[in-house]
Amino acid sequence: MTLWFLRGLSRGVVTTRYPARPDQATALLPTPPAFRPGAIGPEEADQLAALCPSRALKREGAELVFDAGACTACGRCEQASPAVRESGHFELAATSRRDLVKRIPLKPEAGR
Amino acid sequence: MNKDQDPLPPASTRDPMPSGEPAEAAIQDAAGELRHRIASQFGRSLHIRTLDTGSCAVCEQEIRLLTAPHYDLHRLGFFFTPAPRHADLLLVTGPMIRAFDVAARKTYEAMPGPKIVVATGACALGGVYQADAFVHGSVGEVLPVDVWIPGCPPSPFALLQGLLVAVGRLYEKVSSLPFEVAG
Amino acid sequence: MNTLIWCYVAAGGWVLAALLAAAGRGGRPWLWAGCAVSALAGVAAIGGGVSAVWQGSTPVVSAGGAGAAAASVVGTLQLQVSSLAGVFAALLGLVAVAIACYAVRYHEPGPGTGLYLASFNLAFLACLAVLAAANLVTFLVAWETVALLCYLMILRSPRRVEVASGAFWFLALSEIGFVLIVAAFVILATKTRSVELGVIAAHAHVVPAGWRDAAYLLALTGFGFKAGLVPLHVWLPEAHPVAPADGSAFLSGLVVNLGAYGIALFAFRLLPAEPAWTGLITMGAGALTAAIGILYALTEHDIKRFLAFSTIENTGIVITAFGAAMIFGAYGQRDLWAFLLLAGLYHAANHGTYKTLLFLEAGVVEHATGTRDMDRLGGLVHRLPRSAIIAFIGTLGIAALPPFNGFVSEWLIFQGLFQGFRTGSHLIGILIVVAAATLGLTGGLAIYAFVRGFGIPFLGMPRTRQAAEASERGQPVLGPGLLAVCCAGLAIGAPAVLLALSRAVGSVTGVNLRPVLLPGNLTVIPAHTDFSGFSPTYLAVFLVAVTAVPVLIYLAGRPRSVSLAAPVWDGGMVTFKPRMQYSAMTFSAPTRVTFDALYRPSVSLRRASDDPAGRSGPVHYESEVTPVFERYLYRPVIRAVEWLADFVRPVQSGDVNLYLLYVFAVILIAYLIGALT
Amino acid sequence: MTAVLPARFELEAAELARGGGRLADMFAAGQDPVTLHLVWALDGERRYVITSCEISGEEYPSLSDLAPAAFLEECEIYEQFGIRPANGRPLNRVVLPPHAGPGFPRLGRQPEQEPAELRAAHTVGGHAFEFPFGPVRQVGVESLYYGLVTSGEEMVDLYLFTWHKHRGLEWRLQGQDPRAALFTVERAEGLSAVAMGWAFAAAVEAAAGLEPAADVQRTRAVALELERLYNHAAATAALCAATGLSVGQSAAEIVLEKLLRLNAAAFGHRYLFGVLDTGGTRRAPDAEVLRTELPRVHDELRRAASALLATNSFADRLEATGIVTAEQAGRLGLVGPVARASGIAIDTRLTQPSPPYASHPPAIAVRKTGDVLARFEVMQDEAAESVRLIGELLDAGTASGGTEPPARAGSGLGWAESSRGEALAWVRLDDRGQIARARLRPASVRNWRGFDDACRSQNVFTDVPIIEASFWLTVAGMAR
Repeated sequence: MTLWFLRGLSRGVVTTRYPARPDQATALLPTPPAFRPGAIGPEEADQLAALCPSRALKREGAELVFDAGACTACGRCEQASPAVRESGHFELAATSRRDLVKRIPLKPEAGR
Repeated sequence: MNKDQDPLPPASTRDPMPSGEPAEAAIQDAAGELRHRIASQFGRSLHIRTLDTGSCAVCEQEIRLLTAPHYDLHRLGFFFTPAPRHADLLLVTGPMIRAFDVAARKTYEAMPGPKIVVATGACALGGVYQADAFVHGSVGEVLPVDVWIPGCPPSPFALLQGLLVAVGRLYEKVSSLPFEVAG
Repeated sequence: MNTLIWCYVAAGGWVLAALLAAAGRGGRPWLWAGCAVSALAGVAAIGGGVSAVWQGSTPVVSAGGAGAAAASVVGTLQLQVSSLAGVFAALLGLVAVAIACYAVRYHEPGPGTGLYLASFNLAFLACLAVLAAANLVTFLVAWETVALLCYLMILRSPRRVEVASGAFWFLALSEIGFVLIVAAFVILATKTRSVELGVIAAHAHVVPAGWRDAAYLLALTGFGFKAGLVPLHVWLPEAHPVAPADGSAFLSGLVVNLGAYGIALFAFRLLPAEPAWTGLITMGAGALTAAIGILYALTEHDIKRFLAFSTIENTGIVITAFGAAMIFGAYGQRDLWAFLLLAGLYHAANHGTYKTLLFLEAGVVEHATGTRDMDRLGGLVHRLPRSAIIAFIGTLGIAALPPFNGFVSEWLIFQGLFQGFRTGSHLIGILIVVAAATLGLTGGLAIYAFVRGFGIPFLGMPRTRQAAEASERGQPVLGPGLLAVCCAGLAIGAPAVLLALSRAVGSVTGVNLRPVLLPGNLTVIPAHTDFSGFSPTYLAVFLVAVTAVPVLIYLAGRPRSVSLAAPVWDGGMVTFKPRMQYSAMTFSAPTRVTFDALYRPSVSLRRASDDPAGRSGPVHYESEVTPVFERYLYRPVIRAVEWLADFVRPVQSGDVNLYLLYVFAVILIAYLIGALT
Repeated sequence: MTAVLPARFELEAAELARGGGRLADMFAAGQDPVTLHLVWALDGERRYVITSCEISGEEYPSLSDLAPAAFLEECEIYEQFGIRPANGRPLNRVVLPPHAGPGFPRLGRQPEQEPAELRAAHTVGGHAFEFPFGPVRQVGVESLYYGLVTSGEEMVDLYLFTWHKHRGLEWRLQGQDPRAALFTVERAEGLSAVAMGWAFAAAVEAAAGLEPAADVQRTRAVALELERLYNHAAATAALCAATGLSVGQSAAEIVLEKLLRLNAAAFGHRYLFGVLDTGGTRRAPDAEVLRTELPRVHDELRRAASALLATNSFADRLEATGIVTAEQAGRLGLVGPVARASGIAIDTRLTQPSPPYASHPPAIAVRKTGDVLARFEVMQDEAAESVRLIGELLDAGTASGGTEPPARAGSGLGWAESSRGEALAWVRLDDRGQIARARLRPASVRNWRGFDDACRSQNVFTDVPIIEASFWLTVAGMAR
């Protein structure tokens, strides 16, 4: 046991200070996408929705509905569209399932 | 082996999650009130029982890591307990397999009130699996969920934040996040 | 009122009861009448015992007057209830009352029952005669009668082969014991030229030491067969299960105690000045018996065999106390000598009460469920609530837990043994403490064994349909209930009991323990004021009060807390099954592993999963304990006897002429001897 | 892939078994007639052979008699397709839950009204009792039901209910596009996402007749070895937890967390989800981070392991616990560290090498004793070997990207050596390139069947958690 005691002393503290202080290890985590409003056209939105493996994206009229709860941050949509980028949000706990559902306005139809 | 376990009762018939607005709202109010009671009662010492309803074993790994030196859940006053009798919070992973209805309900009913249910991971939130003969598709179908933690898997940081939100020691942010980027 | 009159009343009552039972051929009203008379006779016996204890030994009375007694030594019937015997007489009365109350409901009316109860009442009578015997002829005749009547009782349902064999074990071993007892008596009688116990006791000092010790050891062995000293105990686990419930209750509650009485008779009344080493042998035998008894009890799942082994353990404790007393006596510690005798008697009485109770309840369980196998019972506390409560009291008593009686007497015995250092000899002191330690182990294992013995049948889930559908309608309750009350009374009323016992012991040993033992105010101070003291009465009151506290707290806290009813947490299984609870044998598995040198368990295992494909399925696991003494001690003896019998057979050819020749030869020889002398 | 006539089916199998063939997997496909597929691993000849046979009617010649390893597959095939071995011995319930009625989705036809004697009943007789454990077990472990039959001290028998977590993945995959299906396959057994994903992707590529570029294959291998590393670290932590040595657990968990962060830094995901793609990989590793960090982290693991072996309270619990003999391992077809710890040197990286392992062969660790300690040592040696391999592979160059497999009919087998052992996948694509039938066989499917034997070999029931940790299997992989 003395062996383990000394090992522990020599290692020092590794514990994160989160939530008191931010932890830079969170920078490594994959995070859900964020969308540039009004930059995605309807058919591109449909493509994105079709691309999403966890059905987190769907188009409702002129809005792209993004369900952050269903999103697995796989990054497929970010690869597919320049208007989608990693959001960097990892603190996503919600007290209501509906708070995780986001609506992003799409690019208005051309020629209207 | 079927001799050993009785056929399970039919799955609960609550309508899927994001719909059903008024009932939803009522549940949320109740949940909020409950969270305040909990924060006042044991905001600094809370015992957690986990429940795997069909996860792919990765959420479990992340939950185990919560007690690892890097995260050390105990410093925040959270403790894991194997007995639901002593548990205040139920941490549920997986898409809620129908073969697991009985076990899930029993575990929930074995917990003394006030109790919190936290759904963990994209499966539990209805992401990966659609409802079908095998799974309900979301924990919300069977248990009254108070806090939802997205992610596949939710990292220990996300879990910490979720737990702190569940006991009202952090305010949840996501409702104010637009998931929109400028430029 | 005179002791002997009580005893005459009791004797008459039992004779009458026997006649009623026999004459009525077991008709319902006759049954009732017989049992009522028998119970009243029991009450009379209690009175006789108590008065003998209180007033000291009665004078010797001879049937046919003192003259006749002087005239022919051998032929007369001489009676005297010594205060030592009084203790056992009172116990006899109690057991008789309880059994009478029990038997009237337990037995179906019928001719078999009539004869059975007749022999039963005669057995009571014979026991009383043993206790009241003043000369050895009376004693031996009565003793033999007890053995024969018990044999008949065990043979209640002789069609089953194990009944016959169990009864035979009992009879064979009692006969061997009888021969040894006769030998012991003959030695004393020839050396003291008297057959009267009183005279023998008075002239014991003239007997040469060697003969004295020989006589004592013969008596110890002879009575040891009845008392169940290891390795002479084998008849108990064979005979008890096959006898009817009240029969085995009688065997354990009284007949075994008669063996203890016999040993006490020799050790304290007839040969009070035995050297220390005989005491050591006695104590060692007692301690060994106690430990072995309880260890075997832990491996039994037949309730009655289990109780039989626990009987062996309890007599072991009594004999240990007697042995230690003899040692102290030999070292001149007369206070401790008397005190340990007293403690031993107390424990004998306690054992008589709760063991009778437990056997009677075992009978109730067997009647209600049709099995004695613990592993086929379970959950009976819901089906047989009354029996459960009564059995629980008996269990607390036998597990020596306060506030019940087993605790008091075992505590006294321990206190006595802890005085070992007062012998002055270090070796002896150490040996006595070792015996105390053995009894400590025994006590611990006894609690373990009776947690099992009560918990497996009465608690948990029913393991079979019979257990689930058991009902106690029409089951006897009065007899066991009476004994349960006595279990409490013997503990709470301990000061009174000790007062009486100290008088009895005083008249045997001439030591007046009272001033030391009972300084008043209900406290008991065993042995020495500077050592320890306690009050069973206050303890009982205190414990009851303590149990009230949580109830009060619950009642006080009730309005503030809401209670949530949820099923037992079973890990989320769909159904919880009876096979998922500890069984009698698995509960005691740790001891089987620890003491396997003694048990030599043999395991047989059948499991579907041994199939090469790793298919899982049914499992059957048996772990049987080797009966060491039967196999390695008795079986060779039996073989030897059979071998000898082969040589004797020609003598008994069955040819009448040959037998006539024998008769002629005998007469001739007798005549020649007569002529020559 | 050779088709066999029903007449010669049993003969063929017997021949292969006698010729040292290892029955790696057995599954059924199609409906009336159902086709049985047997995957034989010819470890000597460094290849797999698939024999298939059309079964008409209810029964087929029992294979578990000549290759006992086939038993659980026979049970599964009965539950899914309703055909059963002809030997009439009772079967166990493997995947489908007891309430799976007529309307329940199956891969094939549902079984007819099943004969009562077809299910082995679990009854406990004599002086033993069943210690029920689960399905809701300790904190932070997967749901699983043990029936622990014990005489009070020692284990008499143990059986498992693994169907609680069956999610019907193979049923889900039918009709999906392989590329999208990979997302689900990764989540079949999350702790071996790369191995399972690689096996599946390789199967699809074999079916489509596609050969990914070497550097892409090396990327996959790097991910696979990283996965092996973190799994062995996690197993070490679990062993410490099972033996109650919390200091050792902390040490191992620190390494584990560092490895996971390294995964995230190198591939963008702590558990390497989303690395693979059919026909290639989605991401390439950050070689620099790996080169600098990995040796340091592994050194920490190595020192932790040596300190553990120097701690008696740990090492003594491992020695002679949960022994799996070579005979058992071979008979039940165990794979991975469990098999290697009992002296069976099978490792698909060596015995059925696919690129890049053909050019970067690993040195595999083997022990003879087959107890928990042997498994622990094998894992530590493998971890060291993985670090060496990663170095080699990075030097040889890695890349992401790949080519979309062409949409054409075909079938193929793919495999990868996960940290638990040989992971297999088999797919049949219809002419639109969609999945007609996909078979996933993670290593857990194989090794759970050795678990109860390991527990039964003269252990007391407090050893079970230790043995489970040393197997380091997932229920998700078994039930999928």
